[in-house]
Amino acid sequence: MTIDFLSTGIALLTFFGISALMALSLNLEYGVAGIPNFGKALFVSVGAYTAALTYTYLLPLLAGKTPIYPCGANLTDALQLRTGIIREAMGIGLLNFLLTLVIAAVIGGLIGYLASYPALRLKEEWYLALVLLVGSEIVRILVRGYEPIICAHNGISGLSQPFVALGNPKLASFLFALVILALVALVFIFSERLIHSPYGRLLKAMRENERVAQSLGKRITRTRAQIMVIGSAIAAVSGVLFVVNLGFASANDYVVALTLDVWVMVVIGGIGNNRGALLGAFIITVLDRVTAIAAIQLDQIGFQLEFTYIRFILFGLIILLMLRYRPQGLLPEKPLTTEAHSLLKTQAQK
Amino acid sequence: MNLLTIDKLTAGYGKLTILHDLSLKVEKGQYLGILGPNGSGKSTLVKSIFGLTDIFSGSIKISGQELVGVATENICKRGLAYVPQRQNIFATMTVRDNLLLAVRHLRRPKAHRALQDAYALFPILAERQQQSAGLMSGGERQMLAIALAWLGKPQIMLLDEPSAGLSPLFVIEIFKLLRRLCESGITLVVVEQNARSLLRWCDYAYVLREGKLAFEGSSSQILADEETVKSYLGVGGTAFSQRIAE
Amino acid sequence: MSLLTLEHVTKSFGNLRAVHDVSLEIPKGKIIGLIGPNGSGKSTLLNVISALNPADSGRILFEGEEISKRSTDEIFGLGLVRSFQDPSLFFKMTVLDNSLLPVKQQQGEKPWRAPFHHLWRKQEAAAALESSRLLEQLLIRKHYDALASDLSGGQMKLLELGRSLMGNPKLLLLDEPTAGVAPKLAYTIFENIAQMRENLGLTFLIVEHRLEILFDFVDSLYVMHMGQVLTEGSPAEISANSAVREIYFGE
Amino acid sequence: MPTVLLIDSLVRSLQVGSLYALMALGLTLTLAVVKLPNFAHAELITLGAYVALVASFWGLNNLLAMLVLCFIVTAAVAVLSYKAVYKPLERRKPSIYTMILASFALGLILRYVLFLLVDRFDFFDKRIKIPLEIWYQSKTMILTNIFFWVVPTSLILIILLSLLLNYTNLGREMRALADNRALARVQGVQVERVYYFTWILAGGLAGVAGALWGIYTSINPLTGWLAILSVFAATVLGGMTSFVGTILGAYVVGLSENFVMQLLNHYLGLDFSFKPAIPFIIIILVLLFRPQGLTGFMDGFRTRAIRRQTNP
Repeated sequence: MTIDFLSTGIALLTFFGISALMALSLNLEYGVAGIPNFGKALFVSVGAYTAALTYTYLLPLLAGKTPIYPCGANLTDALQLRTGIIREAMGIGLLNFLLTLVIAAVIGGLIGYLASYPALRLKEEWYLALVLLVGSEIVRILVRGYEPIICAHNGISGLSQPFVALGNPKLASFLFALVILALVALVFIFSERLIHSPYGRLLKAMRENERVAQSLGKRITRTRAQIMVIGSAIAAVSGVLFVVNLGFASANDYVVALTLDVWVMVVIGGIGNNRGALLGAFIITVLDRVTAIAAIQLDQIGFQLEFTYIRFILFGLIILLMLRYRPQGLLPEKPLTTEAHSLLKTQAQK
Repeated sequence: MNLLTIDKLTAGYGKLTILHDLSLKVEKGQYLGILGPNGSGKSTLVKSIFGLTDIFSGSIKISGQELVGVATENICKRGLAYVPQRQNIFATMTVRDNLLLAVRHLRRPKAHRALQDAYALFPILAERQQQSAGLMSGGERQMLAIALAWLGKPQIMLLDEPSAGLSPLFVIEIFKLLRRLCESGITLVVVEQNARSLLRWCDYAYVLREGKLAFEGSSSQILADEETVKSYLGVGGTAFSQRIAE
Repeated sequence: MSLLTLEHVTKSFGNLRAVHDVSLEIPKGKIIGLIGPNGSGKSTLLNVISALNPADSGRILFEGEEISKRSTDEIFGLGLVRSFQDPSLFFKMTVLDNSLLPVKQQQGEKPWRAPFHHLWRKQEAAAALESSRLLEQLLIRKHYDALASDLSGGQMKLLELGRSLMGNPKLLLLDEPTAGVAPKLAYTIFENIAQMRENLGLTFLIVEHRLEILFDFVDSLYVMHMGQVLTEGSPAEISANSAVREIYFGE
Repeated sequence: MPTVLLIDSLVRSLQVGSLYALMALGLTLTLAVVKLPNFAHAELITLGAYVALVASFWGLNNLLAMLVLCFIVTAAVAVLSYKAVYKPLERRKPSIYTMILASFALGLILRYVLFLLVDRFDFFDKRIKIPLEIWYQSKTMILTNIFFWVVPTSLILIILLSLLLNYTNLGREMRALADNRALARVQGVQVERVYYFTWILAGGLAGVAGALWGIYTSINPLTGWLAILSVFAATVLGGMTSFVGTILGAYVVGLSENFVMQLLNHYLGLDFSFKPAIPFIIIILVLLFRPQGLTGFMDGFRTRAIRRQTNP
């Protein structure tokens, strides 16, 4: 009954970082711009599938080898090719990883742009929520049935993170966690700056009243598309990290439950507040880890109660209680501030 | 005898106060007009009676019983009926279903008789029974809306601009119909912008301006008084009012 | 010279002809009133001009250029700004943010520039100063940091007027700028409008029910009835017109 | 294509379509009357199936009694969920997303409580214990007693509900609320009371549908969740608020998932694993290109018919 606190801590940070990216992206889309993205799992999965493809084709090319079709009879060969290169050549692994992040962000952004099209046509807003929800399920079913991306329902394994080449698992996971946290910091600063700018003002105006924003000269369609591109790119990056941390891509990881997890984070933390999104991601990750560890521990002492079930029940209760007693979240949204606000403030003080 | 008494009513929507300290009364059997220019608070007044606005202070009493605070859905039980200006019918239901909804509290034979009475009073509805109410013309819709209110057997009916958007012929028909309803013993409160055509039919009228009572009097009094006409339009001592008085 | 010209503009909703064959001209530098009973199509006409409900047929010319096919945001860009009858502020945003939103060509409104302060800082500061001056004139400067929802009804209307001006307009279409405002403040609002015409050479088309104030400020009026323009003329002519009296008082 | 497959898929379309209709009618009721897209409807379906299952394991083998029991239990849970979850939330006048999220959360709770119980008592992927009898057999088709339970029961319930909606005061009140809430209140419709009846009907129908589902296929705690988006597809096809449209929509979804899928498989070689995508594609296409659903067509027919009557 021992718990490895170091590994647990690192795992916690890793999961927190990945969740935080998802929460930040949803917070930009829904919290700030008012777009109800109930298809988050889709945009996350884009990153995962991109990673599967780059690990299959780009990685061998970078290492000067011929890529192998990853499924069917070639399964083991392809797996060995991937893991071999990553173990031996850290430089190539890192390069591939970075390129994957970039490519995923681009593809994610592209798909976000496409997904903003329904938003124009749907008059009632919750229809958009339904379309995005259903869209993410369609993609999951298609990927699960179509072999070339992740070998259909078999999935693809061996998508290791680049630092495993160091040979020290703990160090590797620590470094990986650092990379993730650095990305979180980057995205956090980016979205904070985005909110506290005229662009943030535009997004919040769009959230509140599109018609009026339009008659004040704002191109709502373009703005919606922009924010969907940004949000989806971030989500795709989180998807790469998610799948690389797991080492395994399976379409069944990107279900509605994942979308809901991200919504819980934003709702708990505070809709429209980036710090809230981080806090929400942290709370949910801790809860998640604690219930997971507790499940294992309790199982060892012969206490059989499925903790995954308890986890979902807990999440459901948390959402309901938050919506009822603190709908603004733990850290409520604050008004945005730009140069203009400080200027008028100093003017007023004179 | 006063059927409806409104005492020092201040009401509006959210932060907006539209009626200021308004008091008026409606006597039993009266055909009362509420006149005033756009934005003077006429519609707000009838909506307030039906609990569809925010009431900040004051009281509304029917036969001595307080109405403020009573939920909208319970007000018709007190003998009041309301015909809103727009969206005053159930457009996706057939005409017959609209009417049946209004008589749902009655037992079957009585309901049937009430329906026949309605068809006698509003013959056009008999023809359109099976039609979806939303597909009727403006005048027919207005007839149905009035029939819906009338079928509740109210003591007092409140109508919000029943003539709005109707052709002149239909306007006359509606006012004639209302006169007949009044003669059958129903007290009527009609909000109108079209002052002269209403004043020809009603007994007494209140003129509102900017949420306050500007003038009251019998219809002949109001029609005869140029000052009132001025105040009706809301023109105070400006050039316009002088010109209009000439 | 005519700034805005409407030629035979028609707009229907299903069977309802909300605006029917309307032609009118708004000369530059004038304050024009648009009056008529409820439901006569005044607000719809403003929606048609600002392309929120594009016209079914007819031509709309602004500074001689056809704008009937333009989108709402493009029309704003040309200098044609409208306000709404119900307060249409962004209630969960501050007064200052409301006033800054319409500023044109904001560099900081592009997502690839927004994260870098130095790219838009100067422009923002200039806009802030202009807003500050305008809010001062409209007597709501001290509330700059309050949420728009915390203003009183009259202050909301003032802010809406101020917000329209921040878009650097040539022509303002105002839909009941004094609805729900106390009489004294209503007069102030119109005085502000007259002043802006004097100082900035702006043109106004104003839908208003408070005729007693409107008549003191407008150069001429259009009267609408059942979707059509019934007549036009100076306040004196309109008040003498028997047809106008008819639709307002009944025959 | 072999006739056996053809007929089999048609029979299944009819079966599934009827059940979808029952489920979707409840969903449309809450959507139209209460204005709530209730994703937790899925769990009411599952719950109904499990109530029937447990009852059958305890020796209850009268199907009618079983269905009544299911109706009562799920209706009670639906009413309770309105009282405990949705109603308190509604007082704050929340955004529609808040309500959607709440319904997801409630569904999550119900689903995993079921998971816990099912796990504990080992009720995974079980079928309701009803003796199977073959009532009709030919070379191409076998119809069992189950078919004769599922389809006629659903049809009877659909007809009963239509009668209720069209010819009773309660039904008219529901439609009035769906049409114009303010006017309905002015007309004295007791909103709360009608809401409760709506929840009873929606919940009860979901439960019965779940139970019927469970007699011809094995069930698990995800049964309702896996069906709910197909059910939404039926509602969307019906234009979200039309009851006739919803029934038609349900059969269209049932046909596309079975009959059309069979055709696609046979002629284009499309794998059956793509089947779950069909209702989703329907939802997206309808919402994007015909948000009024099938209703427009029907209104068109009715209007024309009435015109013919009135202006000969």
